[in-house]
Amino acid sequence: MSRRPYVRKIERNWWLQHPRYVAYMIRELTSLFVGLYCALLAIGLVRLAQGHAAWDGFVAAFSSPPGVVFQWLCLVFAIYHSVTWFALTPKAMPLMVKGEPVPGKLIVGAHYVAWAAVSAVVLMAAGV
Amino acid sequence: MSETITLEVLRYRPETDSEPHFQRYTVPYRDDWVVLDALNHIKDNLDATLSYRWSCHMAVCGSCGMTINNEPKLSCHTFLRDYRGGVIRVEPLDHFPIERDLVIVMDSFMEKLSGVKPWLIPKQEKPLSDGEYLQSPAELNVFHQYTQCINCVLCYAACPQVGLNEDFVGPAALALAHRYNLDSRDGGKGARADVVASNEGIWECTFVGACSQVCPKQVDPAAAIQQTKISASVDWLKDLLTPGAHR
Amino acid sequence: MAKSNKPILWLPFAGGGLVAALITPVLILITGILVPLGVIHLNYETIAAFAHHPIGKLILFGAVALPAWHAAHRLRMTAHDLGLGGGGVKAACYGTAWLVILVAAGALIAT
Amino acid sequence: MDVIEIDVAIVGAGGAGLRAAIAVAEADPTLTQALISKVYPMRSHTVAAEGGAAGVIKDNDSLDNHFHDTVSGGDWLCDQDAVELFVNTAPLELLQLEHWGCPWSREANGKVAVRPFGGMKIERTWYAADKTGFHILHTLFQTSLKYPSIKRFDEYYSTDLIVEDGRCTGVIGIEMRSGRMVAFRARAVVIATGGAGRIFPFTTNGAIKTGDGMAMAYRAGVPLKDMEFMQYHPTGLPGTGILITEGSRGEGGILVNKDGYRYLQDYNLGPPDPWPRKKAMELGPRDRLSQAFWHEQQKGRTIKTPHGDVVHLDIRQLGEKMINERLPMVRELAKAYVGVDPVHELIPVRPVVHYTMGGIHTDIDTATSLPGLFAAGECACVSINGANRLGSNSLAEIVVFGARAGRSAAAFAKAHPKPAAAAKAAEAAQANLRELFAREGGSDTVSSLRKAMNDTMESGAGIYRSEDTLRQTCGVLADLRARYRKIQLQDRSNVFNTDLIQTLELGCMLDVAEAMAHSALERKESRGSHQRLEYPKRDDASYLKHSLARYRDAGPPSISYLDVVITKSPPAERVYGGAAT
Repeated sequence: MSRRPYVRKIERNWWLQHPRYVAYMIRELTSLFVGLYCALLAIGLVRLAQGHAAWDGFVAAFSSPPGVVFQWLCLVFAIYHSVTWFALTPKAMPLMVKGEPVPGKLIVGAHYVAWAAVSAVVLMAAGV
Repeated sequence: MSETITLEVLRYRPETDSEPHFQRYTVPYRDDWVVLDALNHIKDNLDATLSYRWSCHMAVCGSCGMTINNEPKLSCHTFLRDYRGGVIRVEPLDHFPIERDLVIVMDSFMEKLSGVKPWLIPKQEKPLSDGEYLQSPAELNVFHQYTQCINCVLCYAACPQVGLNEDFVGPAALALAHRYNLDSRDGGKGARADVVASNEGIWECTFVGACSQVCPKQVDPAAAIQQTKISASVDWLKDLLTPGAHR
Repeated sequence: MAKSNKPILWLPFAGGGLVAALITPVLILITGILVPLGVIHLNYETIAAFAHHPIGKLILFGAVALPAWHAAHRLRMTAHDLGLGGGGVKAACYGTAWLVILVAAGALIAT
Repeated sequence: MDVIEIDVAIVGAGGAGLRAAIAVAEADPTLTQALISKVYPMRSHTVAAEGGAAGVIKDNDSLDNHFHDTVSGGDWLCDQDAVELFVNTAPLELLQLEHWGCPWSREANGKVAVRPFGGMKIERTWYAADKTGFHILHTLFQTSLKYPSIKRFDEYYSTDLIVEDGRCTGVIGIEMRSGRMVAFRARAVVIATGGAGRIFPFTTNGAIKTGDGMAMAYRAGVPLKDMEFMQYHPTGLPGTGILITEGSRGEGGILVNKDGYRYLQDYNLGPPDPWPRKKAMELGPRDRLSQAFWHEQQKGRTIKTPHGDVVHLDIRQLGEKMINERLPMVRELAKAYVGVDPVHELIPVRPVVHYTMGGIHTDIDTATSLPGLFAAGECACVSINGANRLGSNSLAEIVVFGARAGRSAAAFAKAHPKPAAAAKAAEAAQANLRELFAREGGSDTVSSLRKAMNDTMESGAGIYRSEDTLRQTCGVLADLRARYRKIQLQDRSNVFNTDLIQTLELGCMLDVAEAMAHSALERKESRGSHQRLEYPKRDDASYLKHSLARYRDAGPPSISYLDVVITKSPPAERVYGGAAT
């Protein structure tokens, strides 16, 4: 048999070989920061349960320069997560009205409106 | 001297080559030529031993998918004018074994395609004498986009999950299953779920979205897969709550 | 091929992704910028009162648990993308998520 | 050589071949089948058909109407028993496709929609936007997957029929991926390999349409019928030959010359208004429209471009919404390949070789003169198209006669014993291939011979032909065939050797081209798509007959004639334009 198909193995750094895979990897990496921030919140809840002094200590800790730097990093990735997540919503949840697809921009737009509303409510609740 | 353009084509002849290597060809530059025209020029005038697939030259038969400058494309729909002044690198599609030169082995795709039962499984059989199944334009619109797949497998070449797991059913096949699941005449979703909603089906997808970016027919397999994930999850929940009542 | 139970993992992942997208940035904005700058004060009484209320507990739990699960699931997938697979990675990702979730739940019950 | 024993072998997996395979499976699931194709089924050229498929389904229409349109469209060279069978069966077969999931375009009430088409008195063309062939092919292919008895042999190139004791008992092919030769020993064989448009230089046909099946049958002694009739489609894109569907005129598009004048009114197709109107102007039959172009060109009223003279197709009046809904591919193709957006601009078009009306001579049951061999689709000539096929009849033809071929082959297979070992035929085929591989010293290349063939067919056997041009073409073809016998392979490898395949295809095309040219030379009249400059009139007294070209190994084919079957429509004048409505 003269056939000898050549199999190319995918390389471990495949995600560096095209800009869209790099963008994908960054998107996936947002989860690391979302996760770390969740851990921070969980610690906060523990400190809250432990009483006034513990809570104040927690607030001081996350307001410290390292805490702030860490959270800035988290914020950048969290926003990237939001933007990419919203951008994909029309694909996952397309809407049909009267037999015509609702434009994707409208679905994405609705998510941005929701984002703004949720953020406003949280800010107000936090006392802004 | 008239203008030329250089193509770097990946060659692999299993009877003589131990591994693939690039070969350069210089062809005339024409504004309205596509990469396939350049390959045909090579085949007819420079090197008859170059092998590749093609037929319709109008982006509908799906034969001539290749990797062109790192991008999966139909070579009959990729114009030289977009690469003017540069070198065009032509390789076989990624994630498939190379049979020879630009020809890939398609067996796995053909198996995956038939695996998802891509045919109409009517909700209710009726004889031809009863005429057509009625389907409004709106009902047609729901799945029409997913009927446009030409099986060119560019999406398989673009999808890293296909590369990482050769058993992944993959974008085109899953989109086709979705096409039938959405058809108002069809009742076969449960039958297709065995493959579609298996671990090697939709759940291998991490929504990279590359499949949809390279799709020459705007089928958007990524969308089909995410929608199937949602609907499969709903079905799973229903099964959990009322076991045996569905399917 | 058997039908998969992946929805157990995927549904909270998808829900967590949406929650994280909607709420996590503003939370970080508060704790990472507004509080350190002194624009607002998160005083103990208000927060504790919120955490006492059953609805408050639910909201806080959702804001922590769902994104945590989302993160764990996605990290596991990313590890796979990078060629790191197997039970170890799976245990590390979901185990950490469970830890965060249980700690949050415990703290909220105790509050 | 490997031998595969099978009940029914089907060569070609386009619309007709797939439909035949399904018919065999439904006739008897215990019959084993080999569906053999040189490409994967979904690459077959059915995929490129755009406009639609004709079948009477609406209340304002009748089977008689479809019959008369078809017979007059074919300039009375159709066998009317075959046409009757065809128009009666077409609606059922199209409905069957609907039941298999074909995404036909719909009316608001959910029923299948129809559109007007050239030469048709009433709108009766079912369509799936402007990708009807694509949807039919994929529906058939996907449906075929559910029948376990359909065993596919994708990318097997068939070289020879096996004929023993006057019966066709199989086919020999090359597995392209390995170069291995395989003998399919079958009780019955169906050929469904499509047309031979690639014989001409400027064609809508894909690279695979090289008349392989026609040549295979022809060499096995089966006559090719009506080969002089080659359809030029009036609207191809210059340069590539990409088809712009007749549906674009069916929806209201118009053709204008360089002065913006709707020139068709000068050729017995007018008056131009009101428009759109059935069987008139731009909805005249394809032969007339392509001939009108030729005359405009002679008068210098076409537009010169680097890719030859063109006229303009104007669909702007349809508006963007309608174009996107009904003709999305036309827009996409025009934008990509000629840089024109038909929503705002005129599309340059010119006549382009499109369809082989002639083909393997079959009877109404698709049986050929060789027992055990059946043929359907464009490769066959069951004589429903006559001298000019009406647009949208061929997509209906492939399912009507594809299914019929499947059933005929299944019945034949059940009634006949397993064939004996085909050692002799296998040896001969293998020896031929070995000889080709071993050949040395040839100076011609596949591409140079192919180009010479293309050129001589266009210059000598194009829209208008004459004794002189045809004689010259016949001479050139004889020379090319002689040179072909000495051609040397440039690639002698086994794995996916496309040089080999192209060489074999060229051999097929040269044989079929010779049948075309000699059939055209002998027909001294003008009828439908066959226009002789020195015989401008139809001559029913001498030529209301099918031509039959028979292969002769050395020298040109012999041409004989066969009477046309007339049942209820005596030959009359073809009338289009004002007089037709």
